[in-house]
Amino acid sequence: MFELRKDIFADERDDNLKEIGQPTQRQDMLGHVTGTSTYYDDHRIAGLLHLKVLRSPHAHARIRSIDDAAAARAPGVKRIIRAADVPVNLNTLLSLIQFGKDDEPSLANDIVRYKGEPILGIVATSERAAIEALGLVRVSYDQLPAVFDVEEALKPGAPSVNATYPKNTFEYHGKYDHQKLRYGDVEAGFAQADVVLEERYQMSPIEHAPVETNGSIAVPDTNGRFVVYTSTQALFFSLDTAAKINAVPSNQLHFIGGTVGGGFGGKVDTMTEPLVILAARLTGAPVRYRFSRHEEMQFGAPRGAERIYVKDGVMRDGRIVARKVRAYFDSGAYTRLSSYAVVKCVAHIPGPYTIPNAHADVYCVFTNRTPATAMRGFGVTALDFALECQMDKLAVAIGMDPIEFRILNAYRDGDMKAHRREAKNCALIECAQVAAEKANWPLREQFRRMSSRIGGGADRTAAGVDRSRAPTPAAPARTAAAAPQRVAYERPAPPAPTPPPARGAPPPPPSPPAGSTHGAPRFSSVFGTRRR
Amino acid sequence: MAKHRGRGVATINYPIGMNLGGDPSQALVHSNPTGKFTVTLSSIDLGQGMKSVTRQICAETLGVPVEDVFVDTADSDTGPHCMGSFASRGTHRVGNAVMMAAREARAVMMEAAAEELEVDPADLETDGRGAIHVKGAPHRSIAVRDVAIAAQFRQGRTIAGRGIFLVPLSDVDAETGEMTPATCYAHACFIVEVEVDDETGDVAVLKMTSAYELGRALNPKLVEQQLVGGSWMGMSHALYETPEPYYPDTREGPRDFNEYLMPGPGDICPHDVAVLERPASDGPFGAKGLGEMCANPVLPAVANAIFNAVGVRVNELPITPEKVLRALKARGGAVPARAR
Amino acid sequence: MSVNVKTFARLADAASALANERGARFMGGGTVLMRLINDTNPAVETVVRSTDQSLLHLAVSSGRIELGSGVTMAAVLAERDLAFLHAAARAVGGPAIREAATVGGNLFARTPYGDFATALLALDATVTLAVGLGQRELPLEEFLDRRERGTSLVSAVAFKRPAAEAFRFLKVTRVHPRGVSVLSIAAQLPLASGRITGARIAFGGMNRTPVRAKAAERALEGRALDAAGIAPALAVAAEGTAPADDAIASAWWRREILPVHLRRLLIGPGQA
Amino acid sequence: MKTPVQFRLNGEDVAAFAESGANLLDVLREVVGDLSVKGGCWQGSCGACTVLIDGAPRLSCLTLAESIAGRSIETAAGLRRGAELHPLQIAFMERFAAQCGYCTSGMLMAAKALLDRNPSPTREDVVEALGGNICRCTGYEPIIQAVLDAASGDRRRRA
Repeated sequence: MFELRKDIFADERDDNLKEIGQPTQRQDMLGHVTGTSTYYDDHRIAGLLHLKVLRSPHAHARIRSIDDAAAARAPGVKRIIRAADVPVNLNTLLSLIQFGKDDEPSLANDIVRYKGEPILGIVATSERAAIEALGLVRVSYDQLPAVFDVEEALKPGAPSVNATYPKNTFEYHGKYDHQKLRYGDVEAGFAQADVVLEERYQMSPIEHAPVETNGSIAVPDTNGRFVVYTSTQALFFSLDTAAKINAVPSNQLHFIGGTVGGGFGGKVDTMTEPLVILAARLTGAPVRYRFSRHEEMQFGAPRGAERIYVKDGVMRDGRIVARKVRAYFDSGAYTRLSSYAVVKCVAHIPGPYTIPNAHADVYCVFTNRTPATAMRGFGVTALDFALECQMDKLAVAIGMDPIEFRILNAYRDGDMKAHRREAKNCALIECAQVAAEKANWPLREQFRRMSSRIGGGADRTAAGVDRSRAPTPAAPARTAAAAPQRVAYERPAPPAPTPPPARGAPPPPPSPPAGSTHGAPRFSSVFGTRRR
Repeated sequence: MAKHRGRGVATINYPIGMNLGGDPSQALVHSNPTGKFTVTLSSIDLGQGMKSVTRQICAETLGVPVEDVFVDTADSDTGPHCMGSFASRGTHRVGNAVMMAAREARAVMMEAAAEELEVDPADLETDGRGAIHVKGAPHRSIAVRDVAIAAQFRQGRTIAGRGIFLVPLSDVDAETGEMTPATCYAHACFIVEVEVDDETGDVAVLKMTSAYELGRALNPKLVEQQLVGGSWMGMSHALYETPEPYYPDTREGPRDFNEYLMPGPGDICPHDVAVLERPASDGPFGAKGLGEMCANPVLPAVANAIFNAVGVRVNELPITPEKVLRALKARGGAVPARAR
Repeated sequence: MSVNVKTFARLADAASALANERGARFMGGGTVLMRLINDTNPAVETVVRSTDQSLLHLAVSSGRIELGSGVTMAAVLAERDLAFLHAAARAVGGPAIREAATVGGNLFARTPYGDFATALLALDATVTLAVGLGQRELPLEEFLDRRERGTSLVSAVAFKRPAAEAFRFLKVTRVHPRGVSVLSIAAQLPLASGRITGARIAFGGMNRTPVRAKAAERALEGRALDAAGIAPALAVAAEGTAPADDAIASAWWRREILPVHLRRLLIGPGQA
Repeated sequence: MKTPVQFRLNGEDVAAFAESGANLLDVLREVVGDLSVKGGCWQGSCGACTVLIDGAPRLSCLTLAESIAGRSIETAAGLRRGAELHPLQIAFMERFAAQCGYCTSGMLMAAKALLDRNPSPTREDVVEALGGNICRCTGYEPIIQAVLDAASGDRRRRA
């Protein structure tokens, strides 16, 4: 069953619309049900060649030698692509927005850092011929010690995974091995708390498993350009990455995609486009590079696993007074997007609750496994799992109904969040009330009456909760539903040297820890290693 | 042997768009000479409905029927820049860019219509059915088709528009984590009922009840698709999926859809969904995004329901029956909590 | 180089080709071999097929049942007289796989696949091999024991029809309706005046091949089919099994739940 | 080495040269040019390539191309009759039973195999019929509903 609760927040909406809100049929549905939607591989191209790569059988090893002579002579082989053939053989995905340092080769140079890392490519007249030729390549390795556990990787003497980040952690702000969150005084909060609970949570890696695997086709076009049919989730992201690695002007590449057989984050990493373009350039022929299902499952980047420690302090009356998080994101051998997920995670702490004291240290850790990447809910899914399991345990610990406990602590409009921005447009309480009602989950009257809006939190006093620290609500600044294009954000850009007070001038959080550098010199970006 | 039922809950919010901003998207809108519009994007439709939702946004903004708009996606020669389809940014970022482009195109269309009708453009309105008329005087009307013909062949106007939406990149404070991570948030509460077999550890999901707040449901059918499909994926993450079953050990990784476990059509359950709309001030018609957060609350809700059913906590995903059974043995058997 | 496919009208010719060609494999329905070929598996150089109609032989009489090795799971499911085998046939893949997967092919399926073979093992089936121009019969148990060695061409299986209600099959899987076995159990439980005599129990997914649960069989001899009667069998059920850790389940979990599911198969889910 | 193979595809005679050992999926897509058939795994594990061979559902990736000589193949490209959509196609549209659309062709053919043999399936029958087909987007429920709708629509039309 599906229902739209138009009665809630009706006063904040203009529902006088014609096309918006209509259950209009999808523009692509007829194509889907007739099998005529055109995915990247639905182009018939004469003379197509096929690229497959040789993958490392070891999680960590030095390549001593590669003998591809027999492969080069194998039937159907048109070209062998070696690391030295890649024009710019070091990249990091977020280099386009100056996030992090180049750390990952397209083809491994001297060291392989995860099982499945590409070492060499073969272009042949069929996938079969390419795979048979790969079987003739002889590589000799010196195996190196490998590390697979995020906390092991941080211990002194752990094998160093990533040459760019030899300490096995991504570098934040040019000086830290983690991203910090400091708000209030978390230790004072624990001292005050009736119950303190610390727990460990371990996420699993997740494979995106789209039914269409990653792939692309590069076709030499007129005037030295290449048409690239691709399954990418991010067309220009992939185009610019491929142009950088191939050292060609971006306008030599004409990317066509847009109809993709599922992605879920697994088609951002541009795993096939750079090499397939290189293959087309080196052979002058159209080339396809398509992941097998086995490659997609094991060597296409998964969602990384996170290990999260949460320590909470809660009062018997239901107030959470402190939350401390220490988390390790398993990035695998290279950065890809995990560095970024860490920041997203930090911003999400302590969850959609108003907690006066919050503290977090979150690490992006390198291990000898398939590099991790974005996936549906990236950086947040893991934290939500940890925090919401924790919320359940806290409710049990103080004998409170778990939904009422959440409603009590839920953030309201005007509350100050731990990343020091005022909460607005909140709706957690209303969601909880509606879901409880639908599920016949009984809530006490006072919790049914609470609201996310300014003033709606007054009921928290009725529940015996001290809200004195919350900011005095300013007059609600309500903008029209159909908003102007440019929106005034709470914080001006470019950044000021000291953080300006947030709108509504809420008081600063209580007792910042001694030695707080709030207002200390700031870096031009989170990345610290911003490049030009 | 016994099977025990339990309910669990989770409440979550989710930031819309790339964390810290810095993620622009552009759109182009233009009319052909007979008043049919094309939206040109480089954005990707990977099933979430990008083509469909931007089509409705464009039609609403232009004031024309949705059939008169077609969206072309993902050609880097024709579509202007978009960061990509991820981070729940499509509806919000691309939707805003399309709105801006459609507004610009609409302004030209209204000027061209005004010239034909010999009135002030400010006195005109669209009827959403393919015509433009003088406010309060529907008989003084001109078809969008005739406006486009006039603009192209007589007036020399381009009924077209450009749009961009950008949340400027925000900094993060190294010491405190102070930042502007997102401009709006979607919300959800998820309740799930499970049944746990205390002899095998098997967990069956029996019923899902949810409320999601998304700013605005631009197309309720597309919303339903995401929420129903996303909750399946959340259940799958909670109980089944892993490419590394013995993590952090990397052995025995699945190679196919037989070994990579996901709930099949025989493992699903009814899902009762409610959608709330509290418009975001910077969303297109108030819309936020739901593509990612739809799955998130299911994971902890399932874990909490298992505790409610048999009294054990499994803090490691996926919550396989093996882990449940080990926890039950460590606990000395099922200890159901108070029924919910 | 492409795979060499050789198709023979006569089974005997296929058998001799299989015996004489290096790297030759016999293809039944293709569900195992085609995947290897698609993967460019170097172990498959030559594929031998046969269009011999005898492979599709399906004979059901009151006493004995013969199934040609080319009989598909779908064909088994279409045969009302084989209703006792339908659960085992349905345990193989989805509907499209069952249209291709054969009785013979299932005997070669690697653990944790091979649910139909598990059922045949509990039925004490004999396997007929095409050898040269002749045929050779051997018990399925012996065949499974040595199937990893050498190539053989199975032409048929045969077994005695079990007494009504005496045969039971259970597949444990995490994914429904189609999932790979965590384990499977087949049991033939002849009853004489309320006592079990000559029980045959086979486990799939608990060893490299389907295996007989001989300790449990012995423990059931002369016992009643009730909670007390089967208790000794449950206690020894896992004896001789050597399950693996794989992507589907761990060895530990397989061992733990084996007696639980055996009990449920024997006396129903509601009994303790 | 290539082997000639002749068969019927959606009612039309087709002749193609198939690489020895080639699977039907590759021959349909890359030799014959029927791109409505999708490949998701080439392992027989996803069902995206489901076609009908003489009315029975088969995974084209696990079907040796030369084994289908003289047989009749149906694919999603042959479902509609001219401009008229098959009831399953209509039901899939009405139920919004596709998102990325990549599994849809295989789902439609698996469903058609069921309805051709069993015009009045139960929900259980439908679940069983779709068991071999992976969908990563929809959560299956809309697809199950669409197949049930198509079946009951058929019943209505006959009545």
